[in-house]
Amino acid sequence: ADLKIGVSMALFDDNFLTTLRNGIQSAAKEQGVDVQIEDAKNGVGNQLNQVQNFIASGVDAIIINPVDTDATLSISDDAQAAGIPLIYVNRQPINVDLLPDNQAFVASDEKVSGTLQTQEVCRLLNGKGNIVVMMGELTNQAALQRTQDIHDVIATPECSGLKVVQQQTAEWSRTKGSDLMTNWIAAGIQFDAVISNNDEMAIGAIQALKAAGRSMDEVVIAGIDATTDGLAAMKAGELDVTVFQSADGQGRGAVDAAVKLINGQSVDRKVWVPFELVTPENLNDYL
Amino acid sequence: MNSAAVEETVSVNGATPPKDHSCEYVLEVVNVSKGFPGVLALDDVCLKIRPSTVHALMGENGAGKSTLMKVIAGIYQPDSGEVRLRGEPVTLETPLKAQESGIAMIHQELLLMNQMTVAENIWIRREPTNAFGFIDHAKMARMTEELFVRLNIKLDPEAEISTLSVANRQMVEIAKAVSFNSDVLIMDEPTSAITETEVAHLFEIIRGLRKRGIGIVYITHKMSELFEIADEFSVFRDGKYIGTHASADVTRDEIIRMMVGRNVDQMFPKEDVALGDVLLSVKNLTLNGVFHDVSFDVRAGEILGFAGLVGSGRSNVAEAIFGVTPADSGTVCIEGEEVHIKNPNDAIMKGMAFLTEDRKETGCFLSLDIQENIQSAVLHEHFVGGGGFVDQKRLNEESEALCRKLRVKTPNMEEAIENLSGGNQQKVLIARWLLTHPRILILDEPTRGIDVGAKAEIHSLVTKLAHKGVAVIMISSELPEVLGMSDRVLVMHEGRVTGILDRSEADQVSVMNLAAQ
Amino acid sequence: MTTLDNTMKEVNDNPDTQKKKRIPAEVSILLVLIGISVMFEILGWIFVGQSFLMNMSRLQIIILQVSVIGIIAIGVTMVIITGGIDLSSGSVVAMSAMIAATFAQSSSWPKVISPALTDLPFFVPLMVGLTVGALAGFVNGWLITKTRIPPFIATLGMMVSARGVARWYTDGSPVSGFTNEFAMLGNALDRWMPVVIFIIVAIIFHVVMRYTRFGKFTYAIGANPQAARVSGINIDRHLIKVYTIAGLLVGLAAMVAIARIKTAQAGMGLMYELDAIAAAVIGGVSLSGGRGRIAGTVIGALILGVMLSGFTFLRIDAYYQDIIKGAIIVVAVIIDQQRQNKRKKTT
Amino acid sequence: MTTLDNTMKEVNDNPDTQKKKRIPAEVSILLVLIGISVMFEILGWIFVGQSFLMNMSRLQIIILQVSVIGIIAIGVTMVIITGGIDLSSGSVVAMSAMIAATFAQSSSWPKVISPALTDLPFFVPLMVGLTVGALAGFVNGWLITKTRIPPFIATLGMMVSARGVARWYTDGSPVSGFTNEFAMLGNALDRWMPVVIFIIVAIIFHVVMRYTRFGKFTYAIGANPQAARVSGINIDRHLIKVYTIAGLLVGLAAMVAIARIKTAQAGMGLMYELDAIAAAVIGGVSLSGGRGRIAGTVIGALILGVMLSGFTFLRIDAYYQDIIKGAIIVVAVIIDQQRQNKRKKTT
Ligand SMILES: Nc1ncnc2c1ncn2[C@@H]1O[C@H](COP(=O)(O)OP(=O)(O)OP(=O)(O)O)[C@@H](O)[C@H]1O
Ligand SMILES: Nc1ncnc2c1ncn2[C@@H]1O[C@H](COP(=O)(O)OP(=O)(O)OP(=O)(O)O)[C@@H](O)[C@H]1O
Ligand SMILES: [Mg+2]
Ligand SMILES: [Mg+2]
Repeated sequence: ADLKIGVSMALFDDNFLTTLRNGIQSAAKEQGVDVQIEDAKNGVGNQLNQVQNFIASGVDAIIINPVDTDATLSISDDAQAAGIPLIYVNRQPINVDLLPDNQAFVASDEKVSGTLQTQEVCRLLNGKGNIVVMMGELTNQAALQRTQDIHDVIATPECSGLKVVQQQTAEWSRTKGSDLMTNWIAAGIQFDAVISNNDEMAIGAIQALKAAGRSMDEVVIAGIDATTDGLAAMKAGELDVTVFQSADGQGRGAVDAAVKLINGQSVDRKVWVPFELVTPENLNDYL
Repeated sequence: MNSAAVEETVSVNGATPPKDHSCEYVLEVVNVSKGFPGVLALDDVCLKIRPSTVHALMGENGAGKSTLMKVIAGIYQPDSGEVRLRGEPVTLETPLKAQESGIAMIHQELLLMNQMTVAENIWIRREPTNAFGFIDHAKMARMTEELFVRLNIKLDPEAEISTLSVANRQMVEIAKAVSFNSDVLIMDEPTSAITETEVAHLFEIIRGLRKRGIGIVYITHKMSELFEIADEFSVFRDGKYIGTHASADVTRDEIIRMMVGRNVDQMFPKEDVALGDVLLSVKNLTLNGVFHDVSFDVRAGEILGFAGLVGSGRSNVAEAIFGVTPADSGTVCIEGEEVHIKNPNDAIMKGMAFLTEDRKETGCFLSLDIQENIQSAVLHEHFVGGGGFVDQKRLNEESEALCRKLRVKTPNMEEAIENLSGGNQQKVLIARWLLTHPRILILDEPTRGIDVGAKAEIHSLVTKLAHKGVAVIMISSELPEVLGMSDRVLVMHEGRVTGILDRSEADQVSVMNLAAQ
Repeated sequence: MTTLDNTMKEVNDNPDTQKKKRIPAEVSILLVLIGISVMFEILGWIFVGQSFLMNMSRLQIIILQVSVIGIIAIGVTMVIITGGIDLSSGSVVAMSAMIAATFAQSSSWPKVISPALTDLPFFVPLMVGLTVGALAGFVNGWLITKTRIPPFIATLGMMVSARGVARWYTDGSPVSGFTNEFAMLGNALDRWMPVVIFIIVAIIFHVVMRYTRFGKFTYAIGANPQAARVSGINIDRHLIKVYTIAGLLVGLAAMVAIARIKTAQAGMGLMYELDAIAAAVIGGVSLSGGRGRIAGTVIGALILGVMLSGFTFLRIDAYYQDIIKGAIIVVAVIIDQQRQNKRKKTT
Repeated sequence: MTTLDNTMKEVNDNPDTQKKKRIPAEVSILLVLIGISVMFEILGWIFVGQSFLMNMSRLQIIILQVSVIGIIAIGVTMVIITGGIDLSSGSVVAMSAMIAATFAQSSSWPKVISPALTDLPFFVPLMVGLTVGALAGFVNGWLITKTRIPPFIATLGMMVSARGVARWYTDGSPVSGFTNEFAMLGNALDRWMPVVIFIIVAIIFHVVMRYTRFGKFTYAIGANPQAARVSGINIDRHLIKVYTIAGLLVGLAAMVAIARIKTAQAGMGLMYELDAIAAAVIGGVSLSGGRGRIAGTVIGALILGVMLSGFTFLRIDAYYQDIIKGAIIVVAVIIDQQRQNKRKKTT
């Protein structure tokens, strides 16, 4: 019979995770695997319930996009007790180094994303200038890591001329990003670059800046994700930097790893799908 | 309250020893004043209640009777003055304090927890508990039954209040108040929702309580009750205390004069009106399980009275004709033409108006002001122009004229109807229906809770309307009113019409015979 | 005939007392708004060294960011006045937005959902959005009146279902790349467009609620549905109308929102229903029905907007923002209530 | 409407007919639960070739996943019976969880928040969680009774503020690494512990609501606050108690939740308030107050659980799950209402 894989996504309402989900779906179709994808709606409890429901239904493998990377112990234990292979995707579980043989982690290394982004901004500003930072949801590991990356890069000697003058959350959202930027402009904050934890907030910032009559040439805008909207903004000369995280690649990687584990083959404990810097120069590769 | 105290209250059914009468007055109110925004409801009033006495309070609507009682029951705090119990000044900050001091009250408006059972309502806060502190439902039911046996009330203690008729709810209130075994029992218009049979029953209960030494304050607008049950009475007018007399010493007209400050010539100003054609004709109207085969005609200019015991189905017939609860079968004709009335809107369009019997539930929009309350039934009419815009100016003028005619007592037309006394609310609702200029007017208990002066005014108004050719159906549980006002009297019993009497042949005896079969 | 004269006098309005009473209930909540603004102004000079209010672009953003919530709140106000509640607004925003957005795309966009439906005139997606919203509202109203389930449940069901539809419609992918014409709905008039739409809607419904039969029916039903029925009002029909209009306004709000941010996402509108209800209740609309005004709701929405901008202006940590926002909602309602009580007492 | 219709019902107060009425109202909603389960069973055999109900681990997960909501819903039931509402439950779950979690960590965990507070006995974090919850409930009750603002607003304010506190407490980082002792709260008894706690709480409050004065007062206040007041009930004091207990139960639910999932997050508990209210209302608790039972709420919670598991079991697309879930909430309440009406009519 067909192989059955249960997938629990942290959240459906997220553009990046939607691409990832689509990657899982198409990879599954190609491999003739039957996937059932559930939405944990950002609730750790929901996710645990879904995993237990999968186990009760007897799936062959489980793919988890964890809501809370600290809460993966019970999930690993449950899957192991049931003898079902388990793949974590995109977000690194806390027990990543303790995973049993039939469990693995497929993702891109978040330490790279913010670093690539900030280094490029640093290069564009020649290592000197004021920066405003738009953070994602503060409960989100990626938001915290990407923000940390920014500060880490600024701490390096070649970028020590950069200064963070404002750092607030716009909760990953375009509307909130736009409102936040308008408020900054109204407050008279001076800056040379906007570093945003994702493209959506960066686009919000662009809209607000344009509305305030600011020229897009005099300010550097950096996002992460290389979403369709983000790439379009880059093509229009508005977004200067973004980082491509292969959501699709991660989705496929997760399905590949799951199928291998089901078939008794071995898989690396950590499977890295690389981040790639996107700038107007190499934009055409991603459109 | 501990269970010992419950035991004590339960023992009411046994032979309770008479109360200690060491004081001349159980309750004294001294120089109490109480104001509300815009009104001084009580202006330096005094009242003294003796034990073993039924003391009636009389006064027009809005005279301040209920307010005074609420001060005594700890619901309102007086602005000045004091209340004394057995000579001792007391402060009654809460209803609980008043209860514990021996004051119980039956409120003018029903105050019951509709979703709870009869027993739960009566014993709330005083439930019998077992050794573990849990409520003993069986015992509670038993206590209720004992109480009901003593008061001769036939109700299931486990029935939910919402399934009871208004009259039965009133009986529950009475039973609850009696169960406190208090020194002072206040009854604020307890008979406004019940008919003669229950009234007689209530009076029996009151006489029993009086024998046991309780001081009873009895508020009513019905003169006959005053002479039947009260030993003495006090009169209030416009928030002021007018005087106290023994009821044996005065005549009816004297009391009325004290109350309204003028003579009321005629209680039932019935005029003979030349009757026109049949306006409304009802044939074999039936609502399964509620009423059957109801047939009658009403002519232009005629007042058709509906008499019957509580629950005889009079209100249901009216509701069916008006489309509130359409009948299952039968026909209704207006001016000889059959009409199909499926909802009140249809009825209003056909020129009908219906004053319902339950002011609070189906009458008032409590959060809205007087104007809006009056105008709610005419928004389909010529007052509304294109685009649904309302001709507010004209409407306000007409509403105000009506209020003036009906002497609604209010500081202004924007007052919330919530703040009016019951009688004045009733007048506002009558104004609502007069504004529709109906051809057929159905009045269900139109003078419930209305003072004598206003009652006479409403009666003369109804007569005038009849004079103008309006057909009037008047349902009333007050037999004198029905007899005094009607051209003919229709009597119902258990959902059937048992007879239609002409004015000449209708009297107390003939109607009661038909009503009780 | 003394009493007669007395009563005449009493109805014969004493002009002084009448004038006093006519202070609209919104005044007290307006004072709350002014108080909060002044507080931010003072704190601004102390901590930021800037004026909070004397800044055109801040004023714009204050109104702009509440325009969408405000439009929704106007419909919600009517629903609450009838004694109901609408929990579905936020999800219906997402549903209307997703469906309409697929009719608003420009053919030049790389990821077009339905290639046959590109470059349509702006009123096509607009109509689609309004229709979807109105339909959702109609279903709410129909369920409430025909099956007699509480509005809380009917709209809770719609809240869950509409969110599902929004996600299902494009499998969760966002829809962007609108025609310029459509984007004008949220950006024309130097970005004041949403504000203008909000103001027009507010004025229309202010007039409707105060001067038309429709408005009077709405209040009557909320005040006492049984009495309203006996007064000849067709409650079911009216309630369906009210919920449908509320849904229509949600659809309109959704169109303004996506035109402004130039994308539609299945997750949008989260918690809008609560913000809209909060705006109405802060503005003095009584949750038990029968009481409230559009003007109050508009002021309530502005209070929310001032708060949001004020926090960012003062650079208050996001953590504290929520804590304080909750407190301010509560305090605003307390102040409003206290002032109203006092006014009642003094007249 | 209702009362007018009622007029027909009680044609005679014959005690015999009334005895029949004693079928508890929960029966009809129990039938809905059974109906839904049987439907999944049948669909299971048709589409999945498996039994839905004859699967111990599925039965466990059905109850397990609603235990937390169920515990909250019991408190919410009491609040709704008083005529109030509690929107803050979800956020208070997060707040209690975050604060208590910092007292529950094991010293062997790499990311300890307060090193001084590790390896404490399990009752320390438990007490902390209960206290935080009760305190939030107390504040709700205090605001509602002392400032007379509507429960909707007081608890909406708490909803926003408590979420802020939850985020602020550890700057948004999740807290994990609990002592084994504490984790037992959610995992002991072969993982049945949350279910056991849920059942015990349900039984306690079933008894409280039916057989104590506390329960009667709760119903009385919801049925008619004025009548309750003149009956000598101290409404303010009682309401504060009810909201405090509801908060305490939210705290307990939070402890069970974090012990089970072994982490506390500032974002947890989102929408729990709506699920809890839905469980209560599906279970026949009337949002206008005065009516409802704990048993009904428990069944309501189980319906939600069966639905969740059933969808996953039938492998229904996540998109459709929401759409159907919304519909089922509505249909469950409709069926319950219809059955109750019918029962009323036949007696
Ligand atoms: N809560 C209130 N707020 C404002 N005004 C009130 C309030 N209660 C009573 N009043 C006013 O106080 C006056 C006295 O009212 P009260 O109810 O005591 O009259 P009443 O003698 O009982 O009349 P009725 O016979 O109609 O019951 C009236 O003018 C009434 O409008
Ligand atoms: N609120 C109510 N709820 C349930 N049944 C009621 C209610 N009111 C009346 N009934 C019942 O309906 C039947 C007809 O009552 P209806 O009110 O028509 O009688 P009525 O003759 O007008 O009496 P009343 O003088 O009380 O108005 C009676 O059997 C009565 O017990
Ligand atoms: Mg009175
Ligand atoms: Mg009647």
